[in-house]
Amino acid sequence: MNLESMYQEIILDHYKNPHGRGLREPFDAESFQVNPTCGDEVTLRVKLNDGKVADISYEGQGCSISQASTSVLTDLVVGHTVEEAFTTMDAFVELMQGRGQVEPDEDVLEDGVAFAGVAKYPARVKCALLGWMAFKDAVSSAGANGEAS
Amino acid sequence: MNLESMYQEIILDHYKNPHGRGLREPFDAESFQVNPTCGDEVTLRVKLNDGKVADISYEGQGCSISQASTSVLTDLVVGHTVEEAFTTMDAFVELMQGRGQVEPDEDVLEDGVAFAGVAKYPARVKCALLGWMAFKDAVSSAGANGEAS
Amino acid sequence: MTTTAAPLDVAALRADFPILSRTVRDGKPLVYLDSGATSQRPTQVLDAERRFLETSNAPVHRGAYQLAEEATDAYEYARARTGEFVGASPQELVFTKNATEGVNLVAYAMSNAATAGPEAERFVVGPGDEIVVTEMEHHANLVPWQQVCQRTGATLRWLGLTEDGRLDLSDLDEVVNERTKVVAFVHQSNVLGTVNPVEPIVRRARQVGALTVLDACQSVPHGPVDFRELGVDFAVFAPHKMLAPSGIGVLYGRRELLEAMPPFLTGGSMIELVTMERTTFAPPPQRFEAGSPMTSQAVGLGAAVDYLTSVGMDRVAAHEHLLLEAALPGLAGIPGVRILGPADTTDRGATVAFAIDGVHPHDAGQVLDSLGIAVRVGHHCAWPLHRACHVPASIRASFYLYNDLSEVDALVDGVREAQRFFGVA
Amino acid sequence: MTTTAAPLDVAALRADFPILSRTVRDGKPLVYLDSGATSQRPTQVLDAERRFLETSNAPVHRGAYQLAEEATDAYEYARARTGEFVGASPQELVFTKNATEGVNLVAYAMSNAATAGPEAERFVVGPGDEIVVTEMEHHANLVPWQQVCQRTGATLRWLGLTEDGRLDLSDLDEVVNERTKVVAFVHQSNVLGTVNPVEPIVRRARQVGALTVLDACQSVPHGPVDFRELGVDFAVFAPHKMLAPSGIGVLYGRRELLEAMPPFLTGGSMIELVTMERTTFAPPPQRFEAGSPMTSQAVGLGAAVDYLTSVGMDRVAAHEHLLLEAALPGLAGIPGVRILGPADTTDRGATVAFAIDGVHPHDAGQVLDSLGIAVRVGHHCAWPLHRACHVPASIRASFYLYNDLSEVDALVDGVREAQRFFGVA
Ligand SMILES: Cc1ncc(COP(=O)(O)O)c(C=O)c1O
Ligand SMILES: Cc1ncc(COP(=O)(O)O)c(C=O)c1O
Repeated sequence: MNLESMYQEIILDHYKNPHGRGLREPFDAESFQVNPTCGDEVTLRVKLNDGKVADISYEGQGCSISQASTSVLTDLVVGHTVEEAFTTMDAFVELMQGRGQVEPDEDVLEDGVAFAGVAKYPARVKCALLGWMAFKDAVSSAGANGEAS
Repeated sequence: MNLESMYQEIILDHYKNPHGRGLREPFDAESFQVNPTCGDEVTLRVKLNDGKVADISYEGQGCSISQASTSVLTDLVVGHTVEEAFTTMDAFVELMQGRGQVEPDEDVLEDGVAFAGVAKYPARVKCALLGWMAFKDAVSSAGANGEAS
Repeated sequence: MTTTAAPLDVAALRADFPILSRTVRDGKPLVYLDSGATSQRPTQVLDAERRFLETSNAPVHRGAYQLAEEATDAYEYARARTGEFVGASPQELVFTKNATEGVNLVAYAMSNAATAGPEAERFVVGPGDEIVVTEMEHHANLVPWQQVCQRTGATLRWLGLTEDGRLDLSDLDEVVNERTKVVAFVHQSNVLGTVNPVEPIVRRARQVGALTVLDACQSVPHGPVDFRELGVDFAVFAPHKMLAPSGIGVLYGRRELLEAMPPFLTGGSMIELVTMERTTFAPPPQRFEAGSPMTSQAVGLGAAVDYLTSVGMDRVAAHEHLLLEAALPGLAGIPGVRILGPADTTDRGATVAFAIDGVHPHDAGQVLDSLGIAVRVGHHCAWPLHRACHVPASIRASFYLYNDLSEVDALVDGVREAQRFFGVA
Repeated sequence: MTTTAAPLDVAALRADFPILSRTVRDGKPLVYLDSGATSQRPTQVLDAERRFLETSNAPVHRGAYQLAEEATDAYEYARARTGEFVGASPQELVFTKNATEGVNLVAYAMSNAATAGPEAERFVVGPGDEIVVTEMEHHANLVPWQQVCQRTGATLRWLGLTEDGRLDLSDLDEVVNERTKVVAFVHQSNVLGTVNPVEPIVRRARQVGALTVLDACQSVPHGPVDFRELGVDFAVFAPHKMLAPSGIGVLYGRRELLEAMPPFLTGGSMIELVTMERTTFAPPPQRFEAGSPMTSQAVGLGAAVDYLTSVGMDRVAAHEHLLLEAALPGLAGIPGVRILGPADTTDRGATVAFAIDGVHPHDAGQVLDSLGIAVRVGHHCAWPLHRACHVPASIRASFYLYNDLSEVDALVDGVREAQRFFGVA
């Protein structure tokens, strides 16, 4: 097994220097997600503005994969419309659940393509998706909250 | 398999012409026993007198083995002291649970020795003991009832 | 009943079942007619389980190393395959230890619902509510409902039988009414062979907002069954009756119901968050699979599904129908033999229970056993049904894909021999 | 701890376990250190189960023909052998699907007792009553008790941990008091390795009339255990952790308790008399074994007991102690590694959980996996325990009779490699 195929430099960089970390105000909705097998958790807030993701802030504890993928998430969705963000999310989820059979599109996923190697390890897929599930959940609550802006 | 080793003539005779069958008065205690796997059942009454088994009467439905063994039971215990009856019962139970390895004592068990072949068929042992369990239970209730005489 | 499917090559198929070539009772070839109780397993199933244990055995859904990945994949593949087999998505199938646990799971979820919070409210039953079963249920689909009633104060009611051993639906609209919370009924009777009409019962249950629970233990092994198409809310079946290992059962539940249902067994692997004070639970099916699962048994189930699929369930059903068409008249034609259940072969599986005048079932079974023929004697876990048929017990022959017509003949001859031995013929 | 027993010939013994000779991740020899989750099975166990299925498979306690006799004998032989192994009579052992079901069985019997008639009264719990567990329980011996409390209004209390990972018994007399109905506690922690003193807890529980439930999942596989001698009222253990098949668990209950206890799962094979209106129940252990049992799995368990007995549980314990005496200082000696649980090897099993500063357990596990080393990462179904140890998760290596010292070395080297890979050493 090639450890480096999972732990690409990009992942380790995001792990060591996560983007957008910390919980910030204002926010429209917050989601707490946990991985029940290992106890990893993330609390993630979204601030929407005019149909766009204005800010994402988060706090949590977890392995390099979950931390790095949440960091990549912020790069990929902040500043984009919710619709665009969800398209990106779908692509990322598809990549992660593809068992290493899905060819990632770098134009869509940017640094997210580094997670292609993780997809070969089904037990780690949940780690990679933890932050994304929180994002999805928070956006849907924000929608329900009437997208206060 | 030798069917005749289980269904000895003596057993078939008792089955066709059971001794002491029918429920009679007076009695000190009655026991209802059932074999949960096949639904066979027996209702058995004992009348004790002066430490002796004065009468046994019974009614029930069941296979040849359970019917015949209850018939043999009445022959073996009526007229004997409760203590003697329990000694006989112990010998019969030992024979039945002996998997065909116990040599029956004809002096003690009389017609009961015919059940030696049944002991080789564990699923039928419960049939052979059904009436005896009712007897044991009824005598113990009769004891509890203060052996009204 | 499809009768156009190519007939089974039973001789070839029997070679897959090592136990069928053994002899019993001083050299008599085994005639195994008790598949209704448990089926035999083909080499393909035994091999699949062993291969798993020799190469990929590991904790499922808990480990992150290679073996654990393989084990988890094998377990979930089995769930997915089994789902396809019965028309269910994987999330709708819960692995239990047997079908009995499946019924209990639903029954307990209902009595637990009272203290399980608002989401579970639709499952609450109590005084004034009614639970409906039928008089032909296996104890597994009767006693758990009696117990729910005992725990909650609800009332048990039931549909009775017609003279010819079918469900009496004449009072369906009365028995299943606005007070009814659950209708639990058997798809194919394990004694009478009767195949019950699912559609009118489901329709009536829906009208009154009652949940339906189908006991499919005797239908899934013997022909094509699609739970989604049948429209039931829950169903259970027993893998060990369909060539798969013992120690595993399957509960089907419609997704939205499983999602709202409170847990039953609790412990590891079914949780979301645990503190000393409080626990929240995982989504289904994990919520209902507490503790270490029956891993290799699931793998064996997957292999059994593959085996049956490659034979073809249409052909299995057609073959069994052929056996039934020989067994029913064969037995009914013997003077003194009384068949329990429908006298004709429509909507009827290849399970034939009967009584012999003057020969107790236990004694008849003993004679058959001495001839190498394994049948079940007793009440077959359906005591109320026997009471309704006015017999204390019966003899039951249940056929499966590996039985052939010569075994039907052996049975019929054996019954005559029992009559002869006990002097009633 | 007997250290005089002749040492195990591990190399010879490993030959009995086919899976141990496989490789993983591009040819790395498998180093299996997750036996605390599930053990591997020797050929002797696989063969016993297969032999049974190829010759004697049939319904247990239901059939009267030869196969059924053989199957019933095999099943009950396994119960008797298992009973001897843990100091129990056969009637005191109930086969469940896993240890988790065993705990649930007792827990549900208690919440069912309220509606189960006068015999069951001693099991009733309600508001004002207390149930005591410990902070080091596996979820299997925690969540079911939380649920009893939720169902009945009783209160859950617990014994805490000392700084060095042992049970804090300083407030035993306060926590276990006149209101206590049950004290449920683990014999050996599946995370810390701590072996808890049973005697003082049982003594205190008896003083106040509380029932004791021992989680022996991590003790029975690893050394001699005698339930009668320990004096507990109930105990559970998990055959799949002791070389036996998955899909079977064991509950021990003192005879007079099982006899008075109401049933849990209901259905076939556990009844005495059934009518549509009412059911009475069989004596134990049958009362608690509803439905078709895990027949071949019980046979496999019997074979596992035979295997372990022939090795000798004293020798198993001594061997594992040897591994512990290498693993504990080996890991503790690595800078940045923190051991959870006792730092010394007294009253401690060969399970070592640890955390590595700066390397998340999942990541460490991945590095170990890449080296062929299978360990468990996460909270190991003991989340509150991890919280009490102030770590979200840990890495756990659990050893068994087939592990050797070279595997301890591989683990220690692997941990250093993980530190190197993540740049913390
Ligand atoms: C201490 C302890 N208790 C309970 C269990 C649960 O056992 P099972 O998963 O077999 O039900 C385990 C293992 O998972 C354990 O280690
Ligand atoms: C109709 C029916 N329902 C339920 C069951 C119970 O299945 P199991 O014993 O596998 O739980 C059986 C078989 O025993 C059955 O035939």
